[in-house]
Amino acid sequence: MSEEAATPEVLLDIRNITLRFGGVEALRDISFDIRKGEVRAIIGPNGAGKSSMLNVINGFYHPQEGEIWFKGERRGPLKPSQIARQGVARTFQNIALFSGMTTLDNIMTGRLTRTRATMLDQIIWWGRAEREEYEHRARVEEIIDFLEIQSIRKTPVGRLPYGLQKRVELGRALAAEPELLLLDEPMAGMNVEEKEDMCRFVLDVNEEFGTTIALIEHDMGVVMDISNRVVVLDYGRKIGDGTPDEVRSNPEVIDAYLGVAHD
Amino acid sequence: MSDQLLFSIEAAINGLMTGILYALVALGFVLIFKASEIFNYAQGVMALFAALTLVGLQKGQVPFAELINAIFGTNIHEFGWEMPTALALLLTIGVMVLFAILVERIVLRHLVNQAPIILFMATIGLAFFMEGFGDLMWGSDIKALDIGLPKGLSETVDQTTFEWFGYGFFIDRLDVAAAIVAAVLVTALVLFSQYTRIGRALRAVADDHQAALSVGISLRLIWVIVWAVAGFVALVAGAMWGAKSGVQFSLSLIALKALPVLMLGGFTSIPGAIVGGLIIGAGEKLFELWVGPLIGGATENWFAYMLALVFLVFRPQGLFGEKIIERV
Amino acid sequence: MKLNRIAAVAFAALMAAGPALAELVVPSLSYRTGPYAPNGIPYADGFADYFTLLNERDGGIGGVKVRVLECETGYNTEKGVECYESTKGEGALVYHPLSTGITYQLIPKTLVDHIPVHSMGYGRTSAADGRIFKWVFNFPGTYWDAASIIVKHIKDQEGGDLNGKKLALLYHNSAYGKEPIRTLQELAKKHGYELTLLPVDHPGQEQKSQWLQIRRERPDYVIMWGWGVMNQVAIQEAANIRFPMDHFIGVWWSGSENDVLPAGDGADGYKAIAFHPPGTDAPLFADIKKYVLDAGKAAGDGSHFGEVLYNRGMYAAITVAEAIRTAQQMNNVKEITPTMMRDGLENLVIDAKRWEEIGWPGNPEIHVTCANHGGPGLGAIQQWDAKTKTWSLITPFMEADREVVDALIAEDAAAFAKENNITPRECK
Amino acid sequence: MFYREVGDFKTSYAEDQQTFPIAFDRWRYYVVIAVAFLVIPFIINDYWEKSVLLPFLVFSIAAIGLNILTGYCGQVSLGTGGFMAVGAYACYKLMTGFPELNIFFVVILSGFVTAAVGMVFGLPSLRIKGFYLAVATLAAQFFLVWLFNKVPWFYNYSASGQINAPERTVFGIAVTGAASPSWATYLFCLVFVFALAWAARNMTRGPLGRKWMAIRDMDIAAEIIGVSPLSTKLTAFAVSSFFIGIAGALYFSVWFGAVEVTEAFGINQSFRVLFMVILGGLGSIFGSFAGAAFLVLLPVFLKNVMVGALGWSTAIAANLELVIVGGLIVFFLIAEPHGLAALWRTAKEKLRLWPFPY
Repeated sequence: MSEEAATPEVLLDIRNITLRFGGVEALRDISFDIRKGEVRAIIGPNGAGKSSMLNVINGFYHPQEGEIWFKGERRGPLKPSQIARQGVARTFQNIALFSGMTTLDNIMTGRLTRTRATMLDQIIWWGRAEREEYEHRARVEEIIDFLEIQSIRKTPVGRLPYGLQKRVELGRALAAEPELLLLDEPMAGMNVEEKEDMCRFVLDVNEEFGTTIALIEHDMGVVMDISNRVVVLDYGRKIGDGTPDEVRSNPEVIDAYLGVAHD
Repeated sequence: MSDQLLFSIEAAINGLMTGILYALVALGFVLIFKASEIFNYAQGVMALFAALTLVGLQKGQVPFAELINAIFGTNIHEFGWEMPTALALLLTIGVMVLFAILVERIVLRHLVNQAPIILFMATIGLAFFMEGFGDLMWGSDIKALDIGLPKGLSETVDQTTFEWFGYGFFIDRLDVAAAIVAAVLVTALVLFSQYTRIGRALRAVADDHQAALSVGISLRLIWVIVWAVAGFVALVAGAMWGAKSGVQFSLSLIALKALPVLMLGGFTSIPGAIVGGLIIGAGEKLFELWVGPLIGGATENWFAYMLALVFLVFRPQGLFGEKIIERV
Repeated sequence: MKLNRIAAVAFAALMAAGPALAELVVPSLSYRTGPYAPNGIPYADGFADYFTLLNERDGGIGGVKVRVLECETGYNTEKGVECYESTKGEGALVYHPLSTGITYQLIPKTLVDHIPVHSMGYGRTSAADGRIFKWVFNFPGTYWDAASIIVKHIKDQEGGDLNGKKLALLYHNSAYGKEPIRTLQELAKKHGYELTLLPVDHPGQEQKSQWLQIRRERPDYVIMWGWGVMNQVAIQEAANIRFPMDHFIGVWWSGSENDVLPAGDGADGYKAIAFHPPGTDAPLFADIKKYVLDAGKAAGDGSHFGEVLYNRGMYAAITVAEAIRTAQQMNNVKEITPTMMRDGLENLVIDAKRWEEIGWPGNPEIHVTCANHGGPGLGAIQQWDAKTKTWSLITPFMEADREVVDALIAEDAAAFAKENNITPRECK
Repeated sequence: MFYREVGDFKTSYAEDQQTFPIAFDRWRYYVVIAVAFLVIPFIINDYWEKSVLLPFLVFSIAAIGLNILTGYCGQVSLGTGGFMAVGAYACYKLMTGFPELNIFFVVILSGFVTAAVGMVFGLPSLRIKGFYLAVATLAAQFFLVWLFNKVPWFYNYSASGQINAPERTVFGIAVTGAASPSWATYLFCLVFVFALAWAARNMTRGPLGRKWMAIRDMDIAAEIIGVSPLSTKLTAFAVSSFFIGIAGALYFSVWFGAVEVTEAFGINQSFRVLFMVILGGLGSIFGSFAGAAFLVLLPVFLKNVMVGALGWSTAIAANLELVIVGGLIVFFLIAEPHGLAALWRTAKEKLRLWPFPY
């Protein structure tokens, strides 16, 4: 649990976001910020709009109203791939790995945004493309070591068990060396042991690499343990925002969510 | 009314009639795709095979005569009977059912859960196989097919329209007959799928394979049935086209005419196949009439595909498909 | 033994085929499968049956037996080339490529391999110019001849005046179908008729648009350059719109039993040009029946005997046999080489007397010369009688409009010569 | 026994990522290359050239091209025949328009022209997916063939619409036209095959290949990790069309010398190349070669056996050939849906462990 910095810099600022699908409001007038270097949790019951929020942050959905400020600049309507190149990476609730490729190749895709070799370089291969490939490979091997998945390096990910797939997915996101890492239920469907491992990885990422993390998680124990600040959504509205302790004592949150969760 | 308008109407009506014949072929594709998500490229060859079998039985041809003669040195070609059309039709249906069973036994059963493109390729392999097999069985000669359908200019339409507009419309009576047969066939299919146990099972499978399996419907039986029904549809389509041009190899190429219809109407929608067929039929005739002369004609082979392509770019889910919402 | 043969044929034999043994090898690039099989089968049968007759009745040509080397092309150029390459080493004397595509493939090869090509009534029309196309023959007539003869027939029917008449050309949208366009346009200038072009894309299963247009614009005559299913559908559609069938005239590849039979009575009166007579009304056919069909040695099932395309296959075989005979006489040898065969073709004369001896009188005389590989360029019009299901000639054999056609041939041949740096040879 | 990884330790990433990690495979590869370049040119004859080797080389290029699009990037295309036609007609126009230009560059330029056309027809792939896209590519197939058949400019206003390749030389030796020696045409094509296979291998093993495969496996996730679907799909279409265009140019200029578009580049050609890719193995360069070899050799072999050796009638043989090829396709798909390349891999796995299966 890291201490908050004295004058924390805001990395991402969400201002008055409203997202509609047809007539349904998935998010209504949501505002919160994510500070540099913190672990920010987004919680809420099913259907609260958590995944939609992440989708808005990485540009998969475009909100009808509101503004997003990233690194002190207002962000235009960018495509997800452009946002990824700005330094936002994520994992998915239902694993979205490239099932036909090996673990190594999957994680290497995380480096794609950092490829400088032109197509001609790649065709010729000798020279820049080759050099760059081995630089990426070295970086990816560090991540493989960090996540302790050396033994499955050359296994097609489609054949891996669920827990390992989650880990590979985290590896792919890390390989991009993002400034902001979005984790959508990284521990869902895991047993206690796997959860502990994953918690450790998330904290290590935050501490060792200094990556800012926004995560969605259902397990309240986990959220309270690892996050610096928590934002609570319910039916598309924000009902709470603050440190874990503050949120825990917020009556509206207790009503909507914690009251049923039995901490 | 101006001449141009009259010509256009005439072309459009004829196009609609042709479109029904396209739809008839497309229907076979839809049935199989709906139940098994197999894009059955062999549908066209099935139409040829069915028509060949029908004529062969009718004329009392000896199947595999050439092969038998080559191996045994015999010289047999015909049984020397003329089979009544109705009986020949029934026997042909029997052959198509047998075919469906064999396809399920020999091919589909072993390809469960494969990627769609693998299944698609398997049906192309099947098409090759049947092309050779059909020719071996019945010979490559062109065969005149007469199942007693009317042919040629419809006097009634010609005269009536002449009285009305001073220009007699041309309608082929065979087209009218084909339209009626197609309408009956579609109605029968709809009734079959709505009101019979097997039909309901078919729809259940189309909606959700797992759910269908869990209520105890045998997927294999379903596959045999859809392939048999598609074989029957192929027979009807083959007979209609065969009556026009004689039964010959080129019949199998009508499958290519059905593909844009499928794109337009969607691979899983029976009404889509029909409406798609009508749009393409009328569209290509009008395009050939108005734009064809400006750019050199013979546009019909690609126009249908371009129309479907442009349409899909603006509406990727097809005519009757539901809007696709992408999720992560 | 069998294994040896398989191995031999699959590998070694292909690499270096030995010289032919005491036989005359005539390849037949047939197509008994694929979309054009209904036309390919009778032709191949007729071609093979005539040589069987010669072998059975006369013991071959000049005492040497003929071996017909059949190779299936499926009307496909790739397979045709494979056939050519696999048979050319076996002593093949002359190639009848039987498709425009394959002909165009083989024309340049003749210059290197020195085996003559005879594209009989198809292929590259300007190959009729023997000064430039030394190894290619296309007698007895070209598409341009055919087009001009058809126009002549129409003119005769119209009492000698075509001014202001409307002619439509319904053609297969391919190299073959486009052949007559230039000629018909030239003739239009000369005779003052109006020409409408109606292309039909392969395969031609669906021609409603074209026939609606014909019905609307009511051209006086429709000329057809069709092939395969396109013919059957066109004749059916013509019958459907009640186009006067005797004003509908096809080229010689659009005038066989296959084309008219599916339309039944509707096809009655349909015409097509021919360069040989239809029917079996000649002594030769009795011989074929006696020595080949009844002896059970026919190439096919015998059901095509006497059909237009069967006769055409026979006609082709006759030209080959006669050219071999000519070559044998010229060189005073029995076994000839492809080069001798070329000379035989170039000096081929089949006059009326010879046709009589062959047993098929009524055919126009053939005189091939060094300069003229296109033959007499004669054609007659045949008409279909749906009741008796027979074709019969309704005109004598007529000459093409040499003035127009020869000019076009000279122009096209010169272009080819220029493209390929060929200096026309001198012809005496 | 010598087919082993054991003892073959990798000490650098370069070694770990090389194309043939096992020494024996590397050696076999060198032998194949040596035979192809140094032995075959001396023993080749016309028949092997025109009926076996040139078809194999030309279709290998086309198959690699389509494999990049379909196998690596997951976009099924049935427009191969049409794109080959673009290559062939570009080649013809360049040959006749610039007679001084070396045929080598003509062929490469034809590839670029085809790549541009391919990108145009690749645009709909952003909206249309799966079988719908496959059928949509038929629009390219039919339209392009119609265009080349219809517009006389493309065939230089010749009377018949045929295009003929004039003679062109490389280092003074004819590689097009009827007089070109077999070994020269063979080597000319072989150089292209070698260079293109090498380029394809390099593209597919690096970032570009990963982008393609990412789009293939899950396009949404790919976009979210920073892969732009537009540029990735269009590159795949462009590269694939480049290969196919070169195949078409070689098909026309070197192999055939004269073609007619409706016949040579019809839809059957599209299906044939797709077959090669799928039978050979989607997403495998080696598979493209295997598929091309299989589909080029099998019909020739069957024909020679049935007609040449057994003396059957050509019609029966041709029909049986269809039956056998069709049957084998189905059989292979059942036996190994991932193609000959996967069969080969399985065989190698077994060999690697032999004689001790554990």
